Amino acid sequence: MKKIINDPAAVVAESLRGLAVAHADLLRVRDDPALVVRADAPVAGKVAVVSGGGSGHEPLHGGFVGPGMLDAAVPGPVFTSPTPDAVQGAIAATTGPAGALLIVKNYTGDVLNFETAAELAAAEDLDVRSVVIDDDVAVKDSTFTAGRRGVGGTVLLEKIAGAAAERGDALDAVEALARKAIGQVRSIGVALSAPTVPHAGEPSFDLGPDEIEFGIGIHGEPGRERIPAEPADALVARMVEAVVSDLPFESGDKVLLFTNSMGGTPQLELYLAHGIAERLLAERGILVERRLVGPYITSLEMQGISLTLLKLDDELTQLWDAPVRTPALRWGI
Amino acid sequence: MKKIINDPAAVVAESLRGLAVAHADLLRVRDDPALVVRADAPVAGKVAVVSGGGSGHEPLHGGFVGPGMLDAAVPGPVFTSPTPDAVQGAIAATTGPAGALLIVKNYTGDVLNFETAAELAAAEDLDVRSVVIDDDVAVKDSTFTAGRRGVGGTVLLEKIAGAAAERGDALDAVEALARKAIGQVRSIGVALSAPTVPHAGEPSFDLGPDEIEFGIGIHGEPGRERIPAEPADALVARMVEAVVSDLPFESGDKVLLFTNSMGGTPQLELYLAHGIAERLLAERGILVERRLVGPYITSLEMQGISLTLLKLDDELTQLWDAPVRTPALRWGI
Amino acid sequence: MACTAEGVAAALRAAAEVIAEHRTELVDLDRAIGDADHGENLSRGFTAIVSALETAVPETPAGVVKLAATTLISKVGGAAGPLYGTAFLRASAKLGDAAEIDVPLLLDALRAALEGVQARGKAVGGDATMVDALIPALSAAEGAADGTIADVLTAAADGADRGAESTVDLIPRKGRASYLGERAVGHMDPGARSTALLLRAFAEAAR
Amino acid sequence: MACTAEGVAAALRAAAEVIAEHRTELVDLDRAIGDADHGENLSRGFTAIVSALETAVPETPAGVVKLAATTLISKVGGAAGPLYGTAFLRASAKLGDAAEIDVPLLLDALRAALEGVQARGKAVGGDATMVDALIPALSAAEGAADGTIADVLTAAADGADRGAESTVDLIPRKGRASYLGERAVGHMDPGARSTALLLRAFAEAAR
Ligand SMILES: Nc1ncnc2c1ncn2[C@@H]1O[C@H](COP(=O)(O)OP(=O)(O)O)[C@@H](O)[C@H]1O
Ligand SMILES: Nc1ncnc2c1ncn2[C@@H]1O[C@H](COP(=O)(O)OP(=O)(O)O)[C@@H](O)[C@H]1O
Ligand SMILES: [Mg+2]
Ligand SMILES: [Mg+2]
Ligand SMILES: [Mg+2]
Ligand SMILES: [Mg+2]
Repeated sequence: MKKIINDPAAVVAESLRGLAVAHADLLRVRDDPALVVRADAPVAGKVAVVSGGGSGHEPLHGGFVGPGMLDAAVPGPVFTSPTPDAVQGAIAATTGPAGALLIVKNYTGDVLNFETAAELAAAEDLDVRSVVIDDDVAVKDSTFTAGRRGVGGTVLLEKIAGAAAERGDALDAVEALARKAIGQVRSIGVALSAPTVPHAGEPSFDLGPDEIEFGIGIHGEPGRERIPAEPADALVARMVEAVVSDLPFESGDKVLLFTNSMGGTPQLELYLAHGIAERLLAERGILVERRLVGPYITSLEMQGISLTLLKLDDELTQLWDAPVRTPALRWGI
Repeated sequence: MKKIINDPAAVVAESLRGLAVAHADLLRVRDDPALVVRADAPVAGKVAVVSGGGSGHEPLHGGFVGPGMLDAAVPGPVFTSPTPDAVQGAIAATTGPAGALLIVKNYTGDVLNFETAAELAAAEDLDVRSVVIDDDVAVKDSTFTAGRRGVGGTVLLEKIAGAAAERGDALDAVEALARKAIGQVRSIGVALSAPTVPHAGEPSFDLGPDEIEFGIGIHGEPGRERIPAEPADALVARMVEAVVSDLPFESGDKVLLFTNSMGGTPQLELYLAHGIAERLLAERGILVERRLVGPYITSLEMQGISLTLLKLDDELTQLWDAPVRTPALRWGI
Repeated sequence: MACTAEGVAAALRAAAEVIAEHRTELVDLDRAIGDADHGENLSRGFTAIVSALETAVPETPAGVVKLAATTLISKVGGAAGPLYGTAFLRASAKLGDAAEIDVPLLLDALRAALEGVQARGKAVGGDATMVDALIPALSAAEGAADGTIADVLTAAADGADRGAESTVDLIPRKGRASYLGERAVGHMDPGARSTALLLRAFAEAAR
Repeated sequence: MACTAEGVAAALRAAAEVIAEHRTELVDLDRAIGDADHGENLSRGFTAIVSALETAVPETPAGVVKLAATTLISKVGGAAGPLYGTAFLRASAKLGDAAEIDVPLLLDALRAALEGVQARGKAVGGDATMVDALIPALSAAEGAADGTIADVLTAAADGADRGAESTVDLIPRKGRASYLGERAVGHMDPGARSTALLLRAFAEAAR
């Protein structure tokens, strides 16, 4: 393992120090437990939007802290959900009478730890709600699994809920919008290589020189199947089919298309894939009205991409377009 | 080689198609020769700022086309400088009586091809100037080499020259500012792994499991020396020393610190390195007043980082802060 | 060793050593079917327990177990943190203010631990989780109820070993390994393995 | 084959085949000390020359060589594009309106090509570039001035081969390989190798 780190156990804390100094205008970092909090938190009268999860998916979540998006992010150790007291700390730092919305990705660890934190907050008479995002179509949603994972849709959800909170929506409304967005977003990911977790020191899985993991999760957990490498046209078509057929998205639907790099994909390939996805959606009569292309929810240095489709209506489009100012997403301000 | 591509020969064209459809509000892509041109070009009365070079360094240069930065980018094949007629096409699409500034990275191919284009433009009575950026301290600048390479400083230069042109500076002034910036910017890069050029199909160099290439170029050309892997503190200290001692940057100097990912570096590591660099600069009394952290000038999927320091004065700071709206850099609008 | 507060503390210290020794093994098991952090998570948690016990050892066994529970909850994270945390928390509640744990109390605590894990994680036997180590551990412990504390814990550890072994052939239905479906067959569940390691460490400490 | 416009076109087509055959070799040479594109660049350029000649073969040798020059300049890019482009452009200027190239004209053209490369790229002999193939190629050609066109080109190709071989031991001072300094020693310069391949292809075509 070759990495630009000192001690594997200190990676998250040291990286957060860099984030803090690079974006002191937007956020503050607290130690032990680690938290990333909006510089002007708590914002009076505003619903707090809080998310978090294991580290290694940057810019998710700390890179989305700032006006128009998250009030706080709770970074756990690499690929490990943070603990309830860390989540509680984020709630305490951001939440007033308007309450808070917790955005939780559907992984057993995240759900259990955020659940506990929400219980503890309720005991302190704070109005804290949770939504669980599970947009990954790679996993069968059945009683035989832990349910679908939360992946690319999380980024869009954080933007939309953050915009709703920023414009002054009450907690009921922010929660309802978040649930609507969760109902209308679907994702699929593929991996060409495995990430290496610093404390593990070895790639998280072995992939042959001509193999692609189809339906990868953001922790390098395998998905649907291992397929032979194939040209981009075929691979992206397979991904589009998986996502579109799931909701399903239909001709005439207006959508946001989010083409995400898993971390190690050259931007040249990312835009190439994005162009193919746009063409395939156009062929199906699906109208791409907004797009996001870049590394926004990653799995360390993993090579691969994910595609996320969010069905838009006027309100979601307006919330997407609303000003945002965070380290990783910025427009309008 | 596993890549999300169809045909190696079509990678650049297909990727540009994705860029065009993702950012139709900002830019247009033309084919054969490939060009990325500001959507509202030519902007009447404005000096055109044009850059380009081999592809594979995205978002450089096409991702910097838009208000406040480049009027056009000329993408060559992967790692291969574009031809004079492509550069000429970019000049023709953007340049009026106010003239154009060509930003050229110091590589033999780029210099020769842009030089030829500038001669051809002069023959058509266009006022076209070139500046050559050579900020890479890894290479000895002597008659025994092709001179220093243009690397990370290019991003900062394009922003500064673009801002000067956008606010209405005349060509003389834009050129002078560009030359000033070139004089005050220095960079160094390291690689932990090699990029794989699509048409080559194999990594551009072989690096042992415990080796780091110190002073790497952005095409995977080797630099100063191959060193054993070392902790981030030591590696970043070595990089800071190389850059600071070159200009030299001195206690009391105000600087912009640009911590760049070469493409495949996890953001967790990138911010970790950035934090160390800030600390080391503070220890030297160098004042980091602006910063940029992210993958802005890359070498496909190469793992590694570069550090760039630009000495600031009020005017450069103001130009850096000026609004910019491009696919990869955006603020203030 | 008597099952006083100090005895329980000693057992936890012994467990911390065992977890540290098996850190890589647990990471590798998790790498195969999960996300390569189980050993790291637990060793972070048990290291913290040892530090907490250095500051002060609570007066009752229940106090010590509760300290372990809250430390695991606040240091481990992931799925294992809340699950083990709940197990220890429920066990400590059973222990009341007893100065020493006897066999009936131990069995009550083990039962409470299993119930706690199942209440939180909703896994049943056969889902290929730590529950598959805890169920046979409990029934083996109950079968050894005539013996000493050490006999009961040894039986529990033996049961947990068999249970962990049984997860190799199961299709996981809970936690991260469930995404793998049939591709997880042939791999031992890391949490079941760590449960067996912990019970073995407790049994050895009780000798 | 007579050195008419058609003969020159045939030589260029033959060169295109040789470059295509050696594409990987040239990429690999460039991968070792540059950026792994020289073979790709030249094969793109010569493929374009062949296409251009399919549309129409200019009437004079000078016209054909000029078409090659402009095609290389507009298709190759990198360092090699302008350098080879300039070489062909200067050569074509020397050829004037001759209907057929004879030996003195060929030598003039070769001289002009070398001068053009040196004017553009500022490399001298010993810098480990294509110039190190062109210099011995020219002097060998001059030494064979009594022979046929084929003899002259064969001598040039032999000289270029020796020159390319000589770059293995040199420390590069121009182009991308110069960044490597002493670490480039032991590797042949890709541009010197492609020069030798082109001259050999022309020599074979002239038989
Ligand atoms: N719902 C559940 N019920 C019981 N045990 C579970 C459940 N989900 C996961 N586990 C256990 O947790 C272990 C994984 O723990 P760990 O790797 O630390 O957390 P994570 O899966 O969040 O990375 C699994 O091996 C399994 O034994
Ligand atoms: N200044 C120069 N003068 C002469 N030849 C040069 C010079 N610079 C580079 N070359 C030649 O160009 C070759 C590299 O061509 P190519 O790989 O196509 O371009 P690039 O170096 O831009 O990638 C080198 O092997 C060398 O022979
Ligand atoms: Mg985990
Ligand atoms: Mg090149
Ligand atoms: Mg795990
Ligand atoms: Mg080259």
